[in-house]
Amino acid sequence: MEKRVSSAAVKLVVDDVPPETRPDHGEARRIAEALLFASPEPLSANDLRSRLPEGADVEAILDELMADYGPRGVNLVRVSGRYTFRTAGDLAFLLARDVVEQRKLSRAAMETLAIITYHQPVTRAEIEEIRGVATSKGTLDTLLETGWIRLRGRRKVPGRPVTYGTTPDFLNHFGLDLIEDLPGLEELKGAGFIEGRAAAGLSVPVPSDADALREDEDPLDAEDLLALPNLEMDEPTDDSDPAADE
Amino acid sequence: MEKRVSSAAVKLVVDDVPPETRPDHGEARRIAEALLFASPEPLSANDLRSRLPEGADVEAILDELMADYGPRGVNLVRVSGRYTFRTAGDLAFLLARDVVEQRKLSRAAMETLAIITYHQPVTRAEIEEIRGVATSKGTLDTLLETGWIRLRGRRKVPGRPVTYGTTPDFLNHFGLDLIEDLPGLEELKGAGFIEGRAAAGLSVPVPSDADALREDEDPLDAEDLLALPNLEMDEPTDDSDPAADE
Amino acid sequence: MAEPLPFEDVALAERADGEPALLVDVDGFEGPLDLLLELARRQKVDLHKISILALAEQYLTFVEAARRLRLELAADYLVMAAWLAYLKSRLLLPEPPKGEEPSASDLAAALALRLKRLEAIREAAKRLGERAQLGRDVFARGAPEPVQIRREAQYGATLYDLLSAYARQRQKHFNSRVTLHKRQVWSLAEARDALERLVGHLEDWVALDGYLMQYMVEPAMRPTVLASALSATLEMVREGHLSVRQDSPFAPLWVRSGSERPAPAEA
Repeated sequence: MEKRVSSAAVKLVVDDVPPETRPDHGEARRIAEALLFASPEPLSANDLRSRLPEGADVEAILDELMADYGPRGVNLVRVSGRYTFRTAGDLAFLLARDVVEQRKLSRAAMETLAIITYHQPVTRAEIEEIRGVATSKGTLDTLLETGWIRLRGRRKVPGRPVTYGTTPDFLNHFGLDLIEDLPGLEELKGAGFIEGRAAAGLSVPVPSDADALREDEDPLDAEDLLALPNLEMDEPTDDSDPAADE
Repeated sequence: MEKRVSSAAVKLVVDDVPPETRPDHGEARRIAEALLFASPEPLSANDLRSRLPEGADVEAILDELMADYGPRGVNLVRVSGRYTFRTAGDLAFLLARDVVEQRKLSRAAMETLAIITYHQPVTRAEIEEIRGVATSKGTLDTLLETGWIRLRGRRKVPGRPVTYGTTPDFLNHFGLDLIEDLPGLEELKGAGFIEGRAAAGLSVPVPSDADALREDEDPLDAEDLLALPNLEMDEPTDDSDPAADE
Repeated sequence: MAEPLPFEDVALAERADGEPALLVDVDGFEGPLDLLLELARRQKVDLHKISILALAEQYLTFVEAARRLRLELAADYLVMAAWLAYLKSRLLLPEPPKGEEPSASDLAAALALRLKRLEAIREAAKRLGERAQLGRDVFARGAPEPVQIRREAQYGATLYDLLSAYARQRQKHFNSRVTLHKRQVWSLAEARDALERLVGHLEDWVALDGYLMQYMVEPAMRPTVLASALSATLEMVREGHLSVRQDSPFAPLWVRSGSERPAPAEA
């Protein structure tokens, strides 16, 4: 850190020498390793860049670290566009003892989550159409509680129903870098089950967890943000339907 | 884990083959790495042994991991007989971000500083006599923290109380060339700091911050210099005095 | 999904009638679409080759059986049954010439698509659930080392602060001494009150000092009592309430009520 050099000097170095052989490359790598290990949250390449000596080749460092940790018990992985260390997936069965009893999602909740994931942005009515059954408020509340789904906006149709989508936490939890990495997405798309339904007439890719609203989405109303957990309360869905899930 | 072998068989292996070359050694090492990484607490060698494939040479694995991580940004360290990953000592600066906070001295601290300034060298008891209230240890600690006051010596009287005085930093901060440049009684009166009525009964000493000790001062004891911040701890002043300053 | 539980005792009776043993626990299903999907699975064929007609018949059989058992079926199961009955009749009749309405085979295809879509999303849900999950299969660092914010205090104070603190402190001390002094003052008002009480029952000359003794128990009070009493005396003499005389300089003062003006009266 004492080695701050002027930007101009760095430029010179960057142009002339391959990154691995630059004198401070090893040090920058150690710093990146330490930052990634220490951070409770995944870090973006930019997060790292701002903490590394000026001119450090962050991409090269990350590639090296990923390759280096690849065969180890701890891997450097990319989730939600950020980098973090995780125990190797193949060791799950050995580490399972450490699991603090997690609440298991009901089948209905898991299905609803999958529909939101693959069809986002999606409204409650659309979820219900696919499942053929009313979705209880409890199911959506449970999912909101996990932090994996969020209210995105309101669809520009009569009734202005809320649209749901997934969060970066969802990607973190399921170890996905991008929403496009969802398992089986290609098959579903190929079978024509994904695109077109939600955004009829709009040829936009589904799913999308991009922060930017779609053309057919309005921002949430002010009171949506205040009353988040109870938002669904007054939507015109018959929750008393005995066929409702759970 | 599928490779569970009987304890007897392991014995044989242990005796014959160096641990690093045993077929599952690498795997056990990966598991140990993952366990140490995921554990919220440092793990003992025995903790690890109970989680590793039977016959794994835990000591060898730990030695290897420590050596392997030695030059990295993250080290495997032993704390109180247990093992845990920690950011390399020389990178500890990454884990702290300095925030400089502008703070204002409390009224009590300001008054104490003023008295030290004018009456130096001065003992705590003398400060209290002038202020008419007990001076808390915290006030003097705060002032020592500012770097504006210092312990000068010990007064040659029973109890050998510490004498306080100002530092060159004090002069810098307050834009004074010499401590003698501080305004005297007449100037204080002229500037309206002291009312004429009160000035009649007051005498303002001429301060001196000379390094040389006065005739009535002894040098500080050796332990004074070691235990600087807590020096005041055992001085016989009643800090619980309800009249003590805030 | 809960395994479909055959109503065993009933199933025997049903079988006697030669009907398919497809009695299932309605509670295990999440709506008519779910039931249809399960029935389709039982055809043990690819969903693409599913016979919607056969499926419709099985569904209707199920609903019929449930009705016979007086099971209360939710409305949407019955709506689906009515629709399937309609579809079945359309499928069995010769196709009418192309009209406005969708053909029976279109309707059947749409239903098949819905089933396939539900099946697909179920598969997706399953695969999602099987993914390595954080905190269940893979783990983040157990003891992260978050960045500590180290606050360094930088004290600011001006010479003005310093000087005013000093002056404030020293004056406070000085003023407190003055206040103490004040308590030792016998005010003119107090002196006058005392003298008026004295004058009230004074018949003859009285030595003022003697009368004032009671106010001078504390030696410190002596100067102020004497001074105030003299001032008050002179004031009362001027007003004509009191007469005063002194036999010689520094001799005791004598007072008497009334406005008599004798010769010597100065102190």
